[in-house]
Amino acid sequence: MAIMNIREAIVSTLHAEMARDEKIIVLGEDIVGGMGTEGGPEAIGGIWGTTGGLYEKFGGGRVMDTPISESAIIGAAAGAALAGYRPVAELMFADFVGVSLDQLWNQMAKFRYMFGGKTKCPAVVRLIYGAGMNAGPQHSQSVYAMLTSMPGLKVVMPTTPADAKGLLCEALRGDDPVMFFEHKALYGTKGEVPDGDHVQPFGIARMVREGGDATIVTCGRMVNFSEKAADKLAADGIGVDIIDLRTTSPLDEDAILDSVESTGRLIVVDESPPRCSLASDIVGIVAKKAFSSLKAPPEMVTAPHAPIPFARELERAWVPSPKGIEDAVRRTLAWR
Amino acid sequence: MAIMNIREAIVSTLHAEMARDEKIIVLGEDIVGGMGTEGGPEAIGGIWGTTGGLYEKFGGGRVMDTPISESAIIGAAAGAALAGYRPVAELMFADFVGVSLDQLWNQMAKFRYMFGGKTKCPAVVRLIYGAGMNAGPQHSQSVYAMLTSMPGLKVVMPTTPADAKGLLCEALRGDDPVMFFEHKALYGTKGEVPDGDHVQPFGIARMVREGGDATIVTCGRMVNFSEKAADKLAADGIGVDIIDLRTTSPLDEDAILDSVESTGRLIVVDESPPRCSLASDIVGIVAKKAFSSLKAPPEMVTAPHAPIPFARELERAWVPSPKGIEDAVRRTLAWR
Amino acid sequence: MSTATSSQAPSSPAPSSPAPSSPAMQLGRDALTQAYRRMVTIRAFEERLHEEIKTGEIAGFTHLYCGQEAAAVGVCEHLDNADMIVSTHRGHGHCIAKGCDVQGMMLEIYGRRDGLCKGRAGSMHIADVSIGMLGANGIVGAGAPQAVGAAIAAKLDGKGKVAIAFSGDGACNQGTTFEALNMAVVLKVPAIFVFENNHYSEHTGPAYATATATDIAGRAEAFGMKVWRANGSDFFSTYDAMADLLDYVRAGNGPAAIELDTERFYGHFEGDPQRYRGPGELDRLWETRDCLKAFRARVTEAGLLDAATLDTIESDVAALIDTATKTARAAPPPDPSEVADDVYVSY
Amino acid sequence: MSTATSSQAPSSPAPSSPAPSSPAMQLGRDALTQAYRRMVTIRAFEERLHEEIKTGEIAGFTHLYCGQEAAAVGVCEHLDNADMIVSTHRGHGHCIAKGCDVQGMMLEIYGRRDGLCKGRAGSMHIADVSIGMLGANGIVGAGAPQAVGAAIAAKLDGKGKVAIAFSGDGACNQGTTFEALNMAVVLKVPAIFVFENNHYSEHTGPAYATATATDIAGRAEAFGMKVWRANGSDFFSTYDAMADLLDYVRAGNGPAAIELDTERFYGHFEGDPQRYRGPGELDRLWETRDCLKAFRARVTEAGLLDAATLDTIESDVAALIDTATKTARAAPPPDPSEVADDVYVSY
Ligand SMILES: Cc1ncc(C[n+]2csc(CCOP(=O)(O)OP(=O)(O)O)c2C)c(N)n1
Ligand SMILES: Cc1ncc(C[n+]2csc(CCOP(=O)(O)OP(=O)(O)O)c2C)c(N)n1
Ligand SMILES: [Mg+2]
Ligand SMILES: [Mg+2]
Repeated sequence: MAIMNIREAIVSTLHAEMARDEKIIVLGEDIVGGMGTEGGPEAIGGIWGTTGGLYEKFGGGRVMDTPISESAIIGAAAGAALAGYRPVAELMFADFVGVSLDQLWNQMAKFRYMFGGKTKCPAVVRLIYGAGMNAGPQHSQSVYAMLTSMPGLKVVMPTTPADAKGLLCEALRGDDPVMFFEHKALYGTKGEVPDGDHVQPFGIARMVREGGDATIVTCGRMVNFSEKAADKLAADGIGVDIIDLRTTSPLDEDAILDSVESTGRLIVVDESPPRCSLASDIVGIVAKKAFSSLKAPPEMVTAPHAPIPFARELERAWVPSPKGIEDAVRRTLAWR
Repeated sequence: MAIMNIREAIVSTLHAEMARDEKIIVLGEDIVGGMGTEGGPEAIGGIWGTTGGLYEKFGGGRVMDTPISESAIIGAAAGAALAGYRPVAELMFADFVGVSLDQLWNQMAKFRYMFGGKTKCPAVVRLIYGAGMNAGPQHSQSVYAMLTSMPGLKVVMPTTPADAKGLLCEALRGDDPVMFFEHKALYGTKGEVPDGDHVQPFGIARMVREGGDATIVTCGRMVNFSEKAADKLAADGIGVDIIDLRTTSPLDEDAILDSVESTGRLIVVDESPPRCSLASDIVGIVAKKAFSSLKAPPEMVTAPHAPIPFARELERAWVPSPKGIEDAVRRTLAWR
Repeated sequence: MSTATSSQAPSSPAPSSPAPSSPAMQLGRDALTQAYRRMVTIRAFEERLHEEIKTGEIAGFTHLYCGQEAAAVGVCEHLDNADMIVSTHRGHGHCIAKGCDVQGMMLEIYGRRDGLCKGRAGSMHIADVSIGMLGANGIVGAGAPQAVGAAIAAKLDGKGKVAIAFSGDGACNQGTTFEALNMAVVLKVPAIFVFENNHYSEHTGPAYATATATDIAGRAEAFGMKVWRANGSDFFSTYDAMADLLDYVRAGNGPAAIELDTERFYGHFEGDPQRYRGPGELDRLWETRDCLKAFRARVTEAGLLDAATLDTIESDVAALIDTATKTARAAPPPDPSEVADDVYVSY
Repeated sequence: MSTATSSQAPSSPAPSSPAPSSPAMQLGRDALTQAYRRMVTIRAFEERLHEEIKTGEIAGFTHLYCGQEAAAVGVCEHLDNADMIVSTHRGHGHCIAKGCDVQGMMLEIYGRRDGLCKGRAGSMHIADVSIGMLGANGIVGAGAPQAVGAAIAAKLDGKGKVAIAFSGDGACNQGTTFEALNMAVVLKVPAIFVFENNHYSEHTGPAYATATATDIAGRAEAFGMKVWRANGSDFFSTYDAMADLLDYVRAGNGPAAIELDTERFYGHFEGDPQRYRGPGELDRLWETRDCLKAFRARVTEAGLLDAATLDTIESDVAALIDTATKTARAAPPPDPSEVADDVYVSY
């Protein structure tokens, strides 16, 4: 067991997996940093520090800095995957699915089905997402709901360094396209990471804590916010189950339903606007499959139906807050 | 009152509105048809027959055939709208949001909010969508959930010729970006259309029929399928309310909640895969706001979590069926 | 404008007279026979579809390749299964030229269970990755970036293989195509961009929708790519230019592009009224730009193959297509219960 | 390669000596004073931000325009409020050159309630549509198609107005930029594409990421567009080339493009360690490519303005920026309860 943060877990896992499997290649904008400059390759080593040293270790053949051409980046990943490689493409900001959606949605997601189940497209797309850095309306969005809705894609969101390693290994060893979401505000999160091989299968949620009075289902940075709320509630003797989904596609329905069947109260916390969201997705599943267990109206703690504003005070108001989560839990428990 | 089909309602409304307001301009691929050929402009007059005669009547300055460049088409619409015009851009197939999403989502949807509420972007994007023509995985999708989730966009889908006229007029006279969905399998639907001015405000659902035993909430082609199911049920003395949403953003929550409060039973029918869908969106809202009225688990009749296959037998199996809707209604009524 | 001597100006409709050292004219009997068989197979396949579609048995949109056979075959006769191609919505010709099973294709277009893609793809998405056919594509311009990725794979494999993206004149207005051209040069991968200029983008002429209609190759050139131009309605012109181009690319010089001037003989899709065509345009095209006629004239005049041999090929192919069609008509549909199979390898 | 004589080869770093008939040299005292004031305002604004950001008071990503002032001002001094521009993530200079209120901008970057965009935009999305500034943009390449749309509007208005898209050397690899270039030619609209080649795309040199790094204008040319080239670090070179370009575009000849060779004097964003720069690179750039120094030398040598006048402008601007900054620091934040206002005109 080593202690490291999520950033370190990702870069070390990429190093280890690329050494293990020579079919793994990496491409993206400024993932090497310094190409074509006096400073030279690795002068910077990736905007997010998640690809540092890869170029030096594995060379320009397998680690490719690209022009600003997201459609071509994702399209190239799709083509390389069809051709037998395991590309890892980086979208510097998840918001850039706007300029590359077709290759994700109409291409790599559909190849296997559309081509009669005779091929596979083992591409991993790393999307850096989420609010919290005042990056404004076009650099802060959580686009996982959109991609979760798309058959053919798997959607993954680690919240701990151990899961970052485990889920990335699973992504790199599986045979389906994986949307690997990295929350920019969680890169510094520290924790223990198992040494050697550590693979975390998809579709298995993480029970963050068990309290029994209510069920909080969430993912990404909202897991931490939910824990903050839970601490406050614990002080009043209220215990909540917190479920970190880890992957939204596939989804661990059993973990959600089991908890709700015992607590009867559901709160979904989702860092995105409310409409057609992951929050409503979970509520829909529970309302259908655990109807008679529900003792109170399910709560959805989401952002408002608005873009993500820049100013600190506004962004803070946009992102669901620990207080908002706490209030929602108290509402469900107070409901008669 | 004139009898016409949806295709005719759209083309005649475009003609009338362009004559009324010279700021309205139209652009898209092959919307004129025949440009740069011996046959000449209007040789075809639009793939869907919804833009016929516009070029002849209003000229190439206001009716622009474009290259195959969806990002530039939507981006140009965004820019022209900021500059004081009312562009109507056509996406020949809604699936092409894949190659134009950024201009819809990160640009026109966000301008007003992002720029401090000091500007407006009155662009109308016509998206031809839906399954039923065996157009296959990349030409049959219903992408309204994705766009409904995006703050700043309005999402509209007429199911009758009268609504096609009324909603299009509202779109062309309003000041926000509107995603105007036209179901390719509904173009031939005939009905009465009010003469002269006819504006249908957004956010007001259409009560297709009132039956009182259960509430079917749906939109687009699924309205017809729901009516087929309702006819079958009526034969057994089962009466359902059918709500045609007309617009999914804004959403007529009151119409939904009022009906569910009286029936206690909800069935949402949605021509798309289940995850983060409009179906779960509606169920989420109802479970939260009409919890105690619900007498049975809400039913979501959707397509499977799979791309849309080509073959007749497979596409038919993918699209929700009248039989599937009927069964869902019977399930909710049978629930104890 | 080309940095390579082009064996044919794109605008001239007449088949070119091959260079004295024409690699195509050096081809042996078997190679020539196979090339002709492939072109005839595409022609027969498409013309049969044109008839079958009238019966209403075939669903969806079908885009016929008929008229452009020399382009697909002139390119693909240089390839083996380890070379890869990505195709377009008008993909039947590319599939057949790359070696897709004709019976499997016909079953697919009929939407049958045993189709090459189990009836899920139809005409617009036929693929057989096992032989390097990475898929027809319904999204115009989507293939080019995928060819760059396949070319990255080919470069890493180091066996001198290439990845080819077929695109139309209309597709060269799509941003993805430009991104791919630039990225291929930046990464110096063996990607080849074949632009089949058939002078129509749906119902629009390139003179309107493509700012530089008469010179699509020039766009690739602006990215610092070496380009070729040839007559895509003439097997010999296309084959020769591709021989030269492939020597350059397989040698590791990076990507290249070629513009092939050709014609489509049917509508954009089956059902297209084609009112955008000029009077007598189609008759003139069939008369002057039929690659089969040109091939027959060339090889018989040069005494490379005799008419009887060509006739036999045609009757053999006719029989093959007839069987494929009858089999497809009689074949069982897919099982609706399998509608959601194969979405993932594991889920 | 340019179809227009370029007043400066893009590669050469030295400020150009203006053509004898230099329109810029013909400018009156007031015009020259205003141009210098605008350039100095941008410089002072950016250098103050560079200091303010160190205090941690300013949130988010900030991309400084410092070094490229002559480009924005050399272009925008030709425009009035009815001409429109769309900008990039590096938009402060374009905003100031187009006439955005500096106080409002500073308030916006500080994320204050009374900012030009109510604190929702920050540095990356400043806009004032009322004066033809259609917005800075966080999505590289998104502006070019919007300029085509604005140019459609300008053409329909028929008042000889233009729409200008500023783009960087990196943005010219984005598909949307190419689509816009092609569509502008096809629709023959008064769109102008200004490519500011500052030799870096984030931490990458164009020699790597842009296949034709040394000739971005050539890409526009490949779409059949007339192009110009000028020294974007020299007001006179840029102003003169734009005078010529605008005569052409305002006359209704369709779109045009210009490549401006320039330099950025700070990091890609504030906080950028800039390890990709060569030893002494920044000192050399400040020494040889400072547009303010060049302007001062030019006008004083030519006796158009005296040093004292320029000094006064600088001290006036310094005071203006100081006030704007202090006001912004002290200004009230937005009201969190308004987080979801203004999403729609009506909903
Ligand atoms: C992204 C996208 N836009 C538009 C279409 C509709 N469409 C299908 S084929 C076509 C014309 C393509 O022209 P070209 O590239 O010349 O190919 P050709 O049909 O001539 O073979 C268009 C506009 C599409 N399928 N995909
Ligand atoms: C679509 C998109 N891709 C990537 C980025 C991240 N990014 C922001 S600025 C930039 C470099 C732009 O370079 P250039 O166009 O030369 O402009 P400059 O920064 O030099 O002014 C990149 C890659 C982005 N904002 N948008
Ligand atoms: Mg064509
Ligand atoms: Mg730059």
